[in-house]
Amino acid sequence: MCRSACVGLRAKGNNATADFLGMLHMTTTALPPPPTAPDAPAFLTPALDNWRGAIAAALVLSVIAIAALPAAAAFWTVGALVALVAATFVVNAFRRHYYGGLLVAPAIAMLFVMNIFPLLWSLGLSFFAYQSNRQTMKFVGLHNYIQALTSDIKAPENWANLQTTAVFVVCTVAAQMLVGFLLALLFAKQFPLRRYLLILVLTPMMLSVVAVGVFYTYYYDPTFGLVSQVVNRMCGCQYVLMSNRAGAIGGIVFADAWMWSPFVMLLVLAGLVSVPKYLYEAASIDRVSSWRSFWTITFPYIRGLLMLALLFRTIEAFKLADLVILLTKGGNGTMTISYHVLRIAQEQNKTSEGAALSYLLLFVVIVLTNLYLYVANRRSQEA
Amino acid sequence: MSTIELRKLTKAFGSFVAVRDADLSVSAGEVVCLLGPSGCGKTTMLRMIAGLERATAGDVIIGGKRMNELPADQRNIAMVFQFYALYPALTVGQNIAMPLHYEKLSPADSSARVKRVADILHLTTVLDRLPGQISEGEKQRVAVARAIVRDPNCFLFDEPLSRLDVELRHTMRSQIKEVLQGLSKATVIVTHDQLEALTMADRIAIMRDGSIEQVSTPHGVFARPANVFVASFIGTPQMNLFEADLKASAGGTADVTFGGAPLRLQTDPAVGRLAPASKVTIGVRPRGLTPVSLAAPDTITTAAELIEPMGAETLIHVRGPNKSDLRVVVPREKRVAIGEALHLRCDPRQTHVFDAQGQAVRT
Amino acid sequence: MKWQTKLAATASAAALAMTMGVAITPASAADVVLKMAVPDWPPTRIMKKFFDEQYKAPSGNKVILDVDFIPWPDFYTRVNASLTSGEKKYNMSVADSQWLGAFVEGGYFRKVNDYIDADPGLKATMAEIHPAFYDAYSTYPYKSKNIYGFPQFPDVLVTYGRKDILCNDDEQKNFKAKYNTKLPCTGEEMDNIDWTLFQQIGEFFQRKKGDMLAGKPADDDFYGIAYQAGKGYDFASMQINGFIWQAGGDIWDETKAPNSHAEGVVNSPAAVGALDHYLSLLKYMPPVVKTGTMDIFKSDELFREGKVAMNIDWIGLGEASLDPKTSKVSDKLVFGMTPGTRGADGKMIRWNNLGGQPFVLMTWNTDLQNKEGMDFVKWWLSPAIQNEFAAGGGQSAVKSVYTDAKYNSYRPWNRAWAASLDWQKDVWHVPPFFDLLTQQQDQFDLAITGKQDAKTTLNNVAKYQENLLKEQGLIK
Amino acid sequence: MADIITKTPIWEKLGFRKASGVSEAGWGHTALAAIVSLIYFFPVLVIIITSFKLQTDALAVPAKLFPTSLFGLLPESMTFKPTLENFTSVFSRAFTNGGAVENTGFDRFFFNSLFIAGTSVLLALVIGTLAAFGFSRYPLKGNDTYLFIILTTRMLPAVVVIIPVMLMLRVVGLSGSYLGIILLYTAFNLPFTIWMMKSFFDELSPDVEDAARIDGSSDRRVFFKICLPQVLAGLAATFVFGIILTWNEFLFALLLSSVDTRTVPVAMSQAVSGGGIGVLWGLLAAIETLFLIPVFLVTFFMQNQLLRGVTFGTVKR
Repeated sequence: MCRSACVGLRAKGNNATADFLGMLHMTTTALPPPPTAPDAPAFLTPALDNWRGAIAAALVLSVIAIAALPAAAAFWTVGALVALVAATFVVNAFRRHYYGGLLVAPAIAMLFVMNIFPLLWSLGLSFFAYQSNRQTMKFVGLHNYIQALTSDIKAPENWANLQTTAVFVVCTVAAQMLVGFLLALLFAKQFPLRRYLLILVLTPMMLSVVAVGVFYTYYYDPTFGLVSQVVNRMCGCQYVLMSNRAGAIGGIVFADAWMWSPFVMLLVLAGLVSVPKYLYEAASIDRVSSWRSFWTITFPYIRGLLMLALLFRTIEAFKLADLVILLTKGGNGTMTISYHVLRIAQEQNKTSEGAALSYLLLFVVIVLTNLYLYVANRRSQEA
Repeated sequence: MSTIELRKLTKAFGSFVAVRDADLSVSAGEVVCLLGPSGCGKTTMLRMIAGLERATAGDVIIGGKRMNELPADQRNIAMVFQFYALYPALTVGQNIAMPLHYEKLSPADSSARVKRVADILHLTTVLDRLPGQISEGEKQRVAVARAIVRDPNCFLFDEPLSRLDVELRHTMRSQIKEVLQGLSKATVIVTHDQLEALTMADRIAIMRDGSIEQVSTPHGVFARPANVFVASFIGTPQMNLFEADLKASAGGTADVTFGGAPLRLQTDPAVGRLAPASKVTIGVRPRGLTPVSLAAPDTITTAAELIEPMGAETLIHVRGPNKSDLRVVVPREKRVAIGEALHLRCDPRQTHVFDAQGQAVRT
Repeated sequence: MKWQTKLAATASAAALAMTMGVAITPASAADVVLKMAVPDWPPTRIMKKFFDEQYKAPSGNKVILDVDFIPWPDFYTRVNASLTSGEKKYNMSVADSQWLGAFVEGGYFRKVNDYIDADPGLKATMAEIHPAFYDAYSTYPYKSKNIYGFPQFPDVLVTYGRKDILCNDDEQKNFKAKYNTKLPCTGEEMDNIDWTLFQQIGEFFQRKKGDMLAGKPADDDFYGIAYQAGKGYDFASMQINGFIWQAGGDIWDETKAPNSHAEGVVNSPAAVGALDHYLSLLKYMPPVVKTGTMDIFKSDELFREGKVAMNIDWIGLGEASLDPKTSKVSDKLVFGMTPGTRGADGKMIRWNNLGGQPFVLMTWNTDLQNKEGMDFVKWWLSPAIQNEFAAGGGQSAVKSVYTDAKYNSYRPWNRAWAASLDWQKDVWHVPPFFDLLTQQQDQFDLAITGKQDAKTTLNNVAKYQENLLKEQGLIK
Repeated sequence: MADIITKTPIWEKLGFRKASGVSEAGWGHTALAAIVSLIYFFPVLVIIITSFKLQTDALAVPAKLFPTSLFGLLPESMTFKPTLENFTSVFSRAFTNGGAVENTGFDRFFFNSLFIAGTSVLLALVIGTLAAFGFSRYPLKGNDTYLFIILTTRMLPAVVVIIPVMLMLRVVGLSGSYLGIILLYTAFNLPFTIWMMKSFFDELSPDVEDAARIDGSSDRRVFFKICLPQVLAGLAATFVFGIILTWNEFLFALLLSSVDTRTVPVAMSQAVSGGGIGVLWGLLAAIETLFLIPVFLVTFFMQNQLLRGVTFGTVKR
């Protein structure tokens, strides 16, 4: 029984991703190896579980189909071949008792069809000059990427939008983490009516983004808005929140943080209530100060969740576009890179350019995520 | 001054009373075990002493000071939890050092203290490991180490040995006892294992349904149980208890009817104060019954039903009058066949009479 | 077995429901279905209603107009995605006039010259459409002979006014005293407003809460004028174009491509002056203008809530002002043409950007669908239906309809309608229309929120347009 | 042997002193939490209040926040007369000035939202639970890397995948159908479903399963009879979490739904544009209020399971 040893070994690996997951205490339970199975069929045997053969055959046939058949027929042919290969995998797994593979297969298939395949498609598209409203396509290699990074018209705009996005990411994630954390502390006790008050705080994230955006324009409106009315009453002046960049960013950050702090709160609270009570009792007997007991007992319990919340919210913050569209239309220096991509790919139909920019953005996100995982992991190993 | 005194301590959770009017005092250097079946309120009582629960009524006095209102961290006590409550994110060494932060020792002093208790408890080799990486026995010792690393008013142990296997339990028992003897602090240990209580305690408080039934030395609770509950709870094999009608009693001799058959017993003279014809419960330890060859007025006539060799001795289950089950322990040499008639004589020193209310009748 | 049974039951129920969803009852073989994407608002709702109640296909086929009412904010996104993904879902669609190029070049919108040539009646109807709208809605390239679209809801900008404020005796007297001009009060007087007078009205009616307004203390801050100055879609451009044309400047002229340029035209001194003029009026408008979000809806909302005396907006938004449920000023309305620029000779120079939407047919329709579609167009543009449409709150660009005397009685703003038609122009229809527009809107927004001056703004716009148009091969 | 004992949370099995850091607090804390919660809830409250207002009341300055004057306690300018008109307008109203009252289709849209969100979350739960069990009990080489890749599928802006997805659905004839959008949402929900459910399976004591196997249970029986019943709370938590995230999805719903399969967030724009005249505040608020009710109730009744479930396996219990 090597369970904890296995986990320990893996957690000491160098791969940051695996370490992160190890840090999250993702334990895996190994089963004894399955009973002996029939040997795999030889490469050239036409058996239904000969997946190697199937892949080779499918590759060859696909290339022929794409070259020879009209687009629609080729699509179906390739689709059928992919299905065949998948079928051989399943049959193979079944015959050799790879239950893990069988269990995971539907999910992988679903993700492949609905997520990974479209992603690869648009990755391919990013190497072409293609505008979706004009049905011509030309291979241009890295042109779209180079343009996005060096063109003297596009590059500065992309760079400025990325900087604005960075401001949003930092502000809104910081605000969400802080507010979510404080709210979680508030609710990490058992008190009368807790159930009813907690749901009130959770409500904002259940609202539709459209309604939130539209209603925040109403709250911020200089004439009709509640915020302006209150401030006008207090200062006797004309208060226009969104009239400058700081105000506009602040307004959007406030709305976004208001909506998503409950998400952070939910995760942190889940961590807080799972700290065993007897640890706090031991700490109070040992006369540990509350500050110290927070860092030595509470924090280790919620650290994984805080990081997860940070990761989720950072990814989402990079995608921030809807509230910007609804509140400022990107005006007053609030244009984010995601909204920019949306405009390019959706409004202006520059599909391949949008795809290229998206992949550059994905690259930034992945680099940042891995950097963050690396740092998080280092910290967790030190502790 | 390291003493604990409880006065009329009561704890109620809603309508359920977990501890009722408990009186107990533990003097410096004394080890008192709270012993009782599950749910008898012993852990609640310990948590009230620790300050983890607030008493509904009564007083907790530690070191001569009333502590009712003080939270746990201001009572200056040390406690070992049932599940050890080791801080999972800290190493063994950091765990042990945790209570020392309050005393603001220099790092050198602090590590010296940790080193010393680690030596005592043989933990030196695991100081850098995390609690998840050490064995149960080591965890137990870490928990004890964390308690003794400082100089508290008193020690509290909550079922300290319950998660260890039999062998480990045995060694830990003596280790803990050894450690405690050198400290001269008031110590309270909660346990449901009478062997643990009998071996470790200076005195034992036996609890049932929230009340303390008897407080006495290990010898006291065994030899002079205060009531039927204590008599039945302490001692293995369990004491034989049977109901009888008292006919007459005078000068340490009592005539009773047990299942229709008359029986003459040597008892405590105090039995004479009981009204004649009252119901009593007679308790005789299994080792206090001796088979004799002939029936006599002072013997009980029974038949052997089940024989369990226990090594040095043999436990025999016998069928007595009125279909009662009795247990007899005889020396190994004594051979008994199943179905054989046995005439049992009661050893007066191991015979107890309890009145109709279950209280022992003694001078 | 309990678990598995439940699972199987749930799965089969879900599958059944899905199959039902997939099998949306198809029309029977003899029917012709025209699937049409339209924005969800009264003009299209009325069209659908008329069709269902009155339309009988001359061919005798049973024609079903299957209308997908899409809320305005998502209309473009939805239609664009549907077209460009190759979904081929719609047979007809309402489009903005500017979208023509973008979707004609990609082969989505069908050229309908063949059908029109084959039908003299329809040809005559087309000739009846006011040339400004015919050019903007039907032709691509702009003002060429290729016909693609037909007016669904033709629209122009008009000035909305508050009678109770403008005609108040005190206000009239004070205005006269201050500017030595009559404060316009009737529709005819409003027709004659130039930008100078418009500015004076803006300056005159800046009232704080509690100041006297039309003989009563104002219950909230009050402003004289408003027009669109929003960053969204085309909101600022539609107004600024009018200013530029009136000042003798121009936007990039697609009809003269490939020899026309953006550089030197878009940022000509006249254009810069016009933009400056436009910006100079913003300070008299409600404070929301400072945020760059005062679009046509916001200024209309402010007007309906009684916060401004005069608002320049599309006729298409007018119905809400008339409805007491959505308007506090429903009984105090007066309408006039939009302001012009007074030339040196004292004559008014007028230009404006037209609005509204055409509708088009798609290239993948069957011949039968196209034929039924064209019959539907012919019916729609027939004077009787156009009259009924106008009476129900629509507008008509068909001459025999809008010149009819009863036309003006349909709605209070119709008086200003026919008079405005002759001086309407449209923005670009070229395929990269959205590139041109978004960049220009971004730049205008910077100017409106006070981050850069008019000259920089138009220089940036010109530079970008010149570059883009060259890149796309539209100019040399 | 020792480490097996460490992994078994005895206190939970014994059923007493449950692992819980929740300490007791009194009414004083309730008061504090109530103040904070109400301030936090205030913007939602305004939306709910607005749903009872007519358009002109909704935009009144100063804002009218109270539906009653409390027997003359509040000035007239701060009160409005509540009306249910917005709620009836959600389902049927006249689209043209003075026109006939028509069905808005919102009954269908609400059904669509419920059906699509419910089905796709359940489907993701079925597929995701199987996969989570696979990942948990039959770890592959580089297991964690696969899990991470699954998570990264949510990092890209949605706009990148939408065009290929639309094309694909059109090719297989599913565009605008329930099945198409449900499959997409299922894929959308799968990553965190797998993550959450895996954490629950990881938490289970393997001893019980081993015992069941020794007693002769098949793998399938172990899964259905031993494992699933133990993670019911986890299934509930994952369900609620999925519902919260799916309920409001906008972009995919906009582009993939037809008239018959349109969901409420998309149809909500009816009130945002108000038929081309700008926002109909009362109507929008009424739609949002109605739209909030189902997910609010689900979350309310399952909040304890939700709190237990969203730890994503980061906390050892």
